[in-house]
Amino acid sequence: MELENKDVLVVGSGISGIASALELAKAGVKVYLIEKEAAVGGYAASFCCKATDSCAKCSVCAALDKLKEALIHPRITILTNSTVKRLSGELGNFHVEIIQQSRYVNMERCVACGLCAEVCPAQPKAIHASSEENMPFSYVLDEGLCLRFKGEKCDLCQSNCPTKAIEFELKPNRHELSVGAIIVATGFAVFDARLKGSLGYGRYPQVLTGLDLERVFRREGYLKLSTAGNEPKNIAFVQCVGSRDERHGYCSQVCCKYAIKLARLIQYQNPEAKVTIFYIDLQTSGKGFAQFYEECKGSIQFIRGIPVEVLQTSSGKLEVKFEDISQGKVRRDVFDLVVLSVGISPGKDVWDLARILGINLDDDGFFGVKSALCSNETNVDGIFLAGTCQGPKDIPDSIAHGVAAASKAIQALSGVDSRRRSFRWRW
Amino acid sequence: MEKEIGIFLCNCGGGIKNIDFDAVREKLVQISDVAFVAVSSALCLEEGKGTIVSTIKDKGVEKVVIAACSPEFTEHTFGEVLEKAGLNRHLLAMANVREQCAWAHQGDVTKKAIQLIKMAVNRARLLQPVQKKELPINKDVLVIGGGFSGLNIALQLSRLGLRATVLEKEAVLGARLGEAESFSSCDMGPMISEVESDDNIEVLTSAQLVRIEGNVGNFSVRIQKAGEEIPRKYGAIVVATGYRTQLMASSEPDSGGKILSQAELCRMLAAQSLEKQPRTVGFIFDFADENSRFPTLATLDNALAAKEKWDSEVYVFCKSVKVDSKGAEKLYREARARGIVFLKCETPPKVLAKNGRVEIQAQDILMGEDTVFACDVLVAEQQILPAEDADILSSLLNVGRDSKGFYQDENVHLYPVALERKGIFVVGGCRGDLDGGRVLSDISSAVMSIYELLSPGKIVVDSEKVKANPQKCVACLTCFRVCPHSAIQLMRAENEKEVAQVADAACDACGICAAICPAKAISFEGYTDEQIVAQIEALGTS
Amino acid sequence: MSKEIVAFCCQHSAYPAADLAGKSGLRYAENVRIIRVPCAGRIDVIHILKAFEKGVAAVLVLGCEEGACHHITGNDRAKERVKYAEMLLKEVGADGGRVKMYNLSPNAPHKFVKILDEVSKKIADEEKQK
Amino acid sequence: MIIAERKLMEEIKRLVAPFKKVLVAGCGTCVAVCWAGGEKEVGILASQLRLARNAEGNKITVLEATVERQCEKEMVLELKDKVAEVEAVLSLACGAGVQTMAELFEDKPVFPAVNTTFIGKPEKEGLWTEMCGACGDCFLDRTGGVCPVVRCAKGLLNGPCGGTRKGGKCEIDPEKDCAWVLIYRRLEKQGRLALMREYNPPKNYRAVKRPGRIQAVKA
Repeated sequence: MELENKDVLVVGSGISGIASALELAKAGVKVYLIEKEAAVGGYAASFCCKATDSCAKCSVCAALDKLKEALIHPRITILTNSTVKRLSGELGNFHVEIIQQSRYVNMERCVACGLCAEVCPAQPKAIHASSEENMPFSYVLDEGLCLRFKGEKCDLCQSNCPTKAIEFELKPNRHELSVGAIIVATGFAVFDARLKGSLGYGRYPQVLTGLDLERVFRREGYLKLSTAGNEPKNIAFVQCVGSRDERHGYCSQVCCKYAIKLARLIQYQNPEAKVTIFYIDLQTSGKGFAQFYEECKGSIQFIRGIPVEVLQTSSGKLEVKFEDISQGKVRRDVFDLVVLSVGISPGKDVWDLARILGINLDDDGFFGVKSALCSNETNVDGIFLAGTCQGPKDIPDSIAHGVAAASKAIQALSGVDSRRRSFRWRW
Repeated sequence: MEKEIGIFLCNCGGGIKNIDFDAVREKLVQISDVAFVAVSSALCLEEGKGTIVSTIKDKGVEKVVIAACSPEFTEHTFGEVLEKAGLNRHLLAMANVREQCAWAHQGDVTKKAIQLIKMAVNRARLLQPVQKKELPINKDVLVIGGGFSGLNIALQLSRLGLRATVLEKEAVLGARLGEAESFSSCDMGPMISEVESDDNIEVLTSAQLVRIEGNVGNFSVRIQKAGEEIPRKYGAIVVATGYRTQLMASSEPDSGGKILSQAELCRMLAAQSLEKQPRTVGFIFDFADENSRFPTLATLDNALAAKEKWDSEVYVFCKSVKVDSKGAEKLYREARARGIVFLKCETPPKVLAKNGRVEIQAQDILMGEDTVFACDVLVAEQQILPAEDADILSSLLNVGRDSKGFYQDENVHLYPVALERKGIFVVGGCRGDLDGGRVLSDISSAVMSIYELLSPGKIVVDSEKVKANPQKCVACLTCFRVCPHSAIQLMRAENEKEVAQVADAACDACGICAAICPAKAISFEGYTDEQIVAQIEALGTS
Repeated sequence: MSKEIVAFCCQHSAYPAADLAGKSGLRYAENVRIIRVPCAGRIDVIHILKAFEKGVAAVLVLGCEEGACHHITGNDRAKERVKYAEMLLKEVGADGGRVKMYNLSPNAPHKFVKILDEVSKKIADEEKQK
Repeated sequence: MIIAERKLMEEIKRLVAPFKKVLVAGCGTCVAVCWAGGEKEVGILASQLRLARNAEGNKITVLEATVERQCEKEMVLELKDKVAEVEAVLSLACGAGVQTMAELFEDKPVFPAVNTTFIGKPEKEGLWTEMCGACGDCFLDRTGGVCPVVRCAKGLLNGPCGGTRKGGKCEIDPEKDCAWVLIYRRLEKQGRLALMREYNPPKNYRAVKRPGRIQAVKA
């Protein structure tokens, strides 16, 4: 039987949420896309391009294209600063209460001309574009930074706004949506490298995480470090930081790939740089990675064994203590820069979202699935999972998983009972 | 000269300070065929759009130039505004005076802004309307390959009301799974019966695709079955021909069936009674082919099963265990907990067959020196390869392959299941080595893309945006060979000479053909040679 | 009169990179004139020669990274055509080095700015020598 | 079809050096198919001429035109008024086109801008190879459809020459297939190897009077 309400709510506007929303919209479904931050795109759209003289197949630009396409699609309604408050009903007839925090800027009126930011006295600016690429296309007033919300009587931005888009009285408003299905695409949290105290992140400025390196390359385009001193000659990547350890019983799948791609980019930009990657098991599988790995197998030094300690030497360099398994002894090496390849951990607010939606978590802390065969369906009919909220994935897999979630939602909405087929699948 | 061009300038709410819009206005009004130059503060807001529609209507212009922010986000909305004002959306030329002029340079950039707008005016002067056209399409789907992916797609499509034809080269569906050729052993019985009983799905076994013409929405193919060719029409095609494995040639001659493939071991495990249960089992993987997940996953599964069923000693020789799949790390930990010995070696172990047993000489990095292990049964490394007929089928379909020979070019814009030809999708093992979860995602992605493409029953295309002029075309086939999307065919209209014809549905508007055509026969509306050169003509005059 | 640099920018990569350069406040030389094209593969030798006929200082063809072209072969064909144009220019005594092909991605505004600075510096040096 | 290749720029510049106004005439058939003289190449040559002369400070105006076939009188006459305007014509057509143009506009010099090379076919996009030498006495029936006169470096009628390299490659040019090996394999496939033993008499080139003339039966 065809369900009458065919609209779909997508929670989270990372690349898998965007992929689901885009596919559903192209198939004629009305989509509400809600995002808790002020900007859409999540992590994928914020990474850097790792191409040297040829593309490194990291899919960031493909994610960016889908994001731009979703922003102008007529059947997708984007609600930023919004979270799910309450849920009732079942497949085909969900009632969802959304709380949208106020941006204090009317998105229909804002033309992103930047005049408000120019006059804002707060340091750092309290009113700014939603992201560097300003997606969605409007500014946002940050309550925490704005002097007006700290008691000062300041309305410089409001008076200078040519299109009268800034309204301080905007209260958080409540949306009552009725949708046929829900796709959860809330993404992941980057493992906080401070939890591995012995590796020195947060203590030594030359210890960065993979995410910091991505941000440096995204902002500067080359390895420009805040610490003085010339280009780092000797760089170490430490794998499996926050993956495959006592509290994370899974491989985050992305760290070996981004470490090798960033290492290749560093060596391309600075041929004298020597890069060492410390690993347990090198994950070099996947589409398009074969000839890529052959190319840099020679130039990168791979050492089997994870460092246990990073200390700063008197000369300001970093001394890394590790057990070199192939030589069977403990060694210490000195590096200019140490990058901790941090892994994927479950999102921070998974607990309350799971409670609101009534979906359970698996023992790694990601959202649980009905059975290993359908990695999109949760224990609640009509609520589907997309992307890294169900488990670690790289960008192409997240996109595929998002599109698959859309496909399952469409099938559920057209009255299809996806009863289990009785067959045993082993990889 | 008849005044037919209207120019709208937008100072972005006053945000653009280093352009003197009045000076720009005086300069542009002097252009002979410009009817008016209107300066507005926010064209992208409702009131701005309102003024555009009203000004166009009462001034009766035919072409519109809008100098504002980047067309990337706004060309779409201004196109709709033109349509509201009764103009074709393609009669719009935009000049990017904000991101690429005002924000990009220090100091006064009025001169550059004037030049950018003149470039847009020169282009606008030559713009022609492009109409939308609806093409009826065929809603049936051809699925090539009757394995796990192919059958699953057919089932999910039939649930969405789309009819599918499954083409299987072998005489039986799902023949490949469970053979020595594959890794996974999966009891396909119930799924095959479900497919055969589904009246939305037509199964053609021992049948092969031999000819294909047309493009997305209207593929006409010829299927060879039992010696005769059946002509058929389809809207979309899915390639799901799976992968093939090749047992790495063991250095010793086969010593009495001791060296097996993963699937053969599966069958041994599944057999109820076994005359002699192997006491020690060895696995080797990740030496010749360091980029595949299947060997690791299959090894973990079979090793645990062997431990459980035969309680045999299990040795695994590998370089790196590929655990980048959901649940693989847990399986790896369980295997170690159950006493399965993992020996990580940098160099591949040597395999010697001696007195009825298989001896493996490996240099394990922990122990440091060569050690010899004797096993009753050894599962040698299997390399994952594309199906044998991949060459024939990919040239028949004219689709690209990646560096290891699997379907789908290694281009990130094609992931997950697209190919450079619209309407043809590639799913599962034939696209690369994918574990179970990824194959299932591929299947659902393909179903979604096909549903989105075929369910409306028609395709809305720009009619003749890229067009080959029959008079000028000398049928030299260059465009036919060059088009990356195979959107150009040689057509012979009745009693006319054979000329190139661009299929609007398949064309992706890249313009590669228009650039290379030696007879300048192909025009690409919006970016014709004249329109590009006209923009260059506006340079130099300050 | 500072001569212009014509930059044929692919709408999938170079054009958004130029926009992003503007949005993130990166400044670059003012004598650049960007012409938007659907793909670097749309640019033919005749467009490059016509630009030099107009007396521009340099012509740049900016396409997607190698292997990431939306139309698979667009940027490779553009590279071949730029080489052919360079040869044609040398044949007529013009400086073949004034036409160049670069690859960049939509989220690399600094690469866009670096390319333009590099090209304008090269032209400035050559002008000084003359 | 006829394959041609554009002349080098030095030669073309020398030809038009004395003139201020020239017409570049393209042909839309054979030379367009082999990328030598179609409308696109006309644009490129015209633009190169302007650039070259601007660099020398000796301006030139170049008109551009392309006709369907330059070896057809009626089609070439379409250029009548353009030729009248100019002092010389650069024709990108094959030899037949250049001479047809020269016959019709005898008062103006008509220069060839391409070298007509051979009758051939495209091996792949952008690469053309010679197939036929127009010897006027075709004996392809006896060589399984491979012409040794042109495709064998030595033009042997009773090859192969015994110097054939491994893999059936020509003695003189290692990349080129030896024509007679191709002939042998083709005949072998068709089971007509007996033809290899037959003696092919030397060709009587005198039989073909140059220039050739063919008179069709009056329809």
